[in-house]
Amino acid sequence: MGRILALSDAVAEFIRDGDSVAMEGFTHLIPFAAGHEIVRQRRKRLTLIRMTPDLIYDQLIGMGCVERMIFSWGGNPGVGSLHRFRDAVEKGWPHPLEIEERSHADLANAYVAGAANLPFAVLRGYVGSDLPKYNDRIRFIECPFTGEKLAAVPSVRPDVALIHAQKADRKGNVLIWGILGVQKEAVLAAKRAIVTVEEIVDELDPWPNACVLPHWVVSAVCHVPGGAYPSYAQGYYERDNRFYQAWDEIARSRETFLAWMEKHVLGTRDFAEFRRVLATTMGREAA
Amino acid sequence: MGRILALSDAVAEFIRDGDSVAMEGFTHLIPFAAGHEIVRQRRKRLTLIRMTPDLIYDQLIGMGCVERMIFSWGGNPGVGSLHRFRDAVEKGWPHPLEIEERSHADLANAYVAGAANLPFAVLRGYVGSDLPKYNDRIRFIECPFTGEKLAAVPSVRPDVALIHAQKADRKGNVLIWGILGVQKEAVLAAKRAIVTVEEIVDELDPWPNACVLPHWVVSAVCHVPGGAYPSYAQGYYERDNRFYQAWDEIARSRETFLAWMEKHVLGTRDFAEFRRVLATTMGREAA
Amino acid sequence: MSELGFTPSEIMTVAAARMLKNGTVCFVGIGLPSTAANLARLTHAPDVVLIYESGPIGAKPSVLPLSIGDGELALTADTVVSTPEIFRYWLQGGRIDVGFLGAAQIDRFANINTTVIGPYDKPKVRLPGAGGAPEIAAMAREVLIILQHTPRAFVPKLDFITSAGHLDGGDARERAKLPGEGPTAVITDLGILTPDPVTKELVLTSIHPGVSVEQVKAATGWDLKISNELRTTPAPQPHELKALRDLQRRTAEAHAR
Amino acid sequence: MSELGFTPSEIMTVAAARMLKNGTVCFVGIGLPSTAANLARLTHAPDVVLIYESGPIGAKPSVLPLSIGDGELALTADTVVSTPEIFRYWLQGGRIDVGFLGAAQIDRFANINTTVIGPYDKPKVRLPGAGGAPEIAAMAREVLIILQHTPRAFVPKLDFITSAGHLDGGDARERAKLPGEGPTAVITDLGILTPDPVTKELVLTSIHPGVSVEQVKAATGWDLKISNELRTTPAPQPHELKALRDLQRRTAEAHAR
Repeated sequence: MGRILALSDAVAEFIRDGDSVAMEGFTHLIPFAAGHEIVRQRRKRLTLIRMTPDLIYDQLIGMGCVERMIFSWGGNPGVGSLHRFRDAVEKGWPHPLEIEERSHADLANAYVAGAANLPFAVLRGYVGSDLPKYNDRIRFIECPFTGEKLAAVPSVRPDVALIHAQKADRKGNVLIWGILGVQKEAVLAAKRAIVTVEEIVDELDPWPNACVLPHWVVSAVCHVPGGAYPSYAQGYYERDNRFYQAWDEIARSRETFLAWMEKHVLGTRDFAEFRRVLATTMGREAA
Repeated sequence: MGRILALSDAVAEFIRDGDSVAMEGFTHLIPFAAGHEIVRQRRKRLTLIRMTPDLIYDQLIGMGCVERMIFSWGGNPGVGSLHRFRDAVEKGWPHPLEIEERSHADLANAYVAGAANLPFAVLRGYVGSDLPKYNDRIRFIECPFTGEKLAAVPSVRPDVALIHAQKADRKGNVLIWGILGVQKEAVLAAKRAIVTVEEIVDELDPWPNACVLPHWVVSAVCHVPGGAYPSYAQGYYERDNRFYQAWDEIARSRETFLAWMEKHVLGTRDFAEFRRVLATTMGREAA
Repeated sequence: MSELGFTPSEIMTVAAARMLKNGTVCFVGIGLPSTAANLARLTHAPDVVLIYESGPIGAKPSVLPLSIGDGELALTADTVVSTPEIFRYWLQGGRIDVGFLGAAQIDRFANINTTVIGPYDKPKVRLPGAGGAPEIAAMAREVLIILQHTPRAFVPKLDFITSAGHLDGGDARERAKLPGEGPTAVITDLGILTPDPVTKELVLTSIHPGVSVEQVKAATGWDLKISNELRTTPAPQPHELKALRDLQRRTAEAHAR
Repeated sequence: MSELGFTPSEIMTVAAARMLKNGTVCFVGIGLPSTAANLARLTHAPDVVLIYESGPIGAKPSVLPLSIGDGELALTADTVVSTPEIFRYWLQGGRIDVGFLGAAQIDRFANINTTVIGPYDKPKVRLPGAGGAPEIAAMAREVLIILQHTPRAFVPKLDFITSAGHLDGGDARERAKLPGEGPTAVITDLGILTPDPVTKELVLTSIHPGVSVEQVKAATGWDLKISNELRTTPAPQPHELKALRDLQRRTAEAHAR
């Protein structure tokens, strides 16, 4: 457990066609590099799980890797729609996308239940909302003490969790800080977990009660500096808001999207090369 | 909210006869000073809640403040029995003590459910144990998705939570670190909360993702240096294991117990005076 | 800019900001709600507590976040907890005074749609989805909604109720056992709508300077009720406009980097 | 000290320590289990991961904790999480290889009583109670139990089953859907008992040097079965004894302060 691997090897070893995959990151620490590697390795029929599917899920959907998505908010934060997601849901391109839609409170609780090895979570949720009408996996139970009606939702138990973090040590212990999202829960709820990190250090030196994932709950740690770009890694680099804005144009049509993916992801060997190619593109556009 | 008060004023204002009170602290940061103040103010008919009732609950029980106790492990850690607790349960002295007994996993989950404003918690627990035979508030429910049988327990919602922490700022924001136990959950599950602290500072300066309780979830913050003694406060002082060992003798008989409480607690005005008197006693014994 | 010295969007933001009292604990949606909540913090409500669903508690950003989890929120917060904790201990825990939401569509009872336009299984427009809104709308002691006033947004019937406002009105929330009071105001670029105390139908109770009642009615997809005591929204004060424009300028500069 | 060069308590601790493999994730009870687990860490199993219910994960104390939440545990741990998280994500989450428990009383199927002696409502002796044991005994992949071998502890029938061992034997755990394998060894100051693979009744499979089978039988409150292949526990090695005694000396010094 906690082996230090190249990202391409980790994806090859731990992610299979048909897997359910949770790539978490709440704006912060989104595992873009890992998502690109899944595209490069042409995984198929994935069930993607995520509270806030954003650009990387848009890319995976548009490239035909995804059969089903469990989510609670799918958009380009602060910019607008995810055009590839919408195209898949509205027009079935490149193929129909099955969706299981829930709320943030539901999915957050469902990850907690998964990490806690429970089959379901209980929450005060969904009262007055139409979501339960369209998702029969949102049910209601009674409190055995008070008789109150509460929502019950199935826990999230992905085959694979994929997250990005700031640091790991050479044993594979991982340190995360800042906006934590549901990353810890995603890793603990999953059967396998791949963590890309900004740096690998001799000593983690965590502060008291830091969010540390011990090496023995992680399948692989991959050193991918900048691996959350265009999202951000607190203490390392900021969010590239310009890229999020640019994505709106890129993803709006199937053609520009495919051309962009071909050039930047399929046409590059790894994330470092992607960053070099992208720098040229973005530089030219800015000029 | 988060008013900075003298401990005696906070106890006078926020703790009433008949209240349910959770004084938490898992070995670390046990609110002894606050417990003594409850004894001094002669509160009656309390329901005490705690995962690990130890010396301070022994004192409260022996002084007749307690009608009922909800707990999961009642002992003098590393030393032996709580003699006043045993005397109350076995012999009804100073009066009978009603007990509601649960497991650590149960109570930990019950505090979480309380903090989350849920009426009950679900856990994988109690299978094969006799505890559910003697506590009808341990029930079993079925997962609405898998049909699995799981334990359901009522959440903990105390009238008052009492904890000790390392630091507060002048607004009443509280910082805790080291072994956190269930203190955050106890405060968030309770209607009112009193926090005693080692020091009050201008700036908390917490590290990333530190355990901070904002001033607006706390009723009162009281400056009581050493207020966790003979337990410990990480970064301030160590556990006085000698006192825990000495307590075994003090509490063994009703007479020595009452004499000790009379001299050290009822006979002192506050925790600072208690510490001065105790230093004389312990010094004499050591000599 | 109109001859009034402020834009419709500015008075909307200022009017919304004014509704947050100092010390209020506010669960903030991204976009317009975040702008208004931070304007409140930078003007009359310095001790408003801003909570974002990504985890920051007590965030004090000097530039507006583009997304709900920008680093600025974490760096300026009193603390940052996990997203599950935000939803479990803080929102569901009943610690939120005001839930501040945006909306794609709203109906006369302030129910919100952010899910689909058209049938769910064959949507005309697929919107982002629920996010935190259903439980914010349920659990916060009260809810403020801020959005642009257009007939496409203010519709007679929602294709999908994502988050409960006053459901079908009257005591429907109580009957559904929704803990919070629900929407207490809808702030738009034309005026302020508040629910009738009994029927809970939205009523235009304040109109922004320079806007006509006909204009508001035309922008509303149902026959909007107008209050007998309709007042005019006080114009933004110079210090409010300065604080808002400074904030937006800093934000634009930061996001262009 | 006997002429053997070690005490019964020492061989008990050493024998228990040897059962922990390097890298094992061990949920450690206070007292004897903690001593044995730390001895393993200081001898053959430097990478054993010790988890205490108070919150430390990967604790590496240089002196033994008197209590389950001593500062030494927090200061030497890889991280410290809340107590609810320990029970929810780590124990119930199925992350524990070995649960290491003590016991006040045990029966022939390694069920444990730490609650009462006598009737529950009118106890002769009120014991501390369950603590974390019921769920450790249920959820850990396997359970080791360490306690002094006396007729008062090894009883034919428990007044109260606090934590499930093999219940009434055979496939009872499976039928009850208990996730873990249950107790795989009971280590005492006289020998080692392991459950029969089929009946799950405890059998004496190893006897400490200098101890007679009669002695063990006399210390057991039921008719203890003796393995046909009874072996003698290898005596503690000098490096094991040195590590244990150093640990206990450091501990005594620290706790006398």
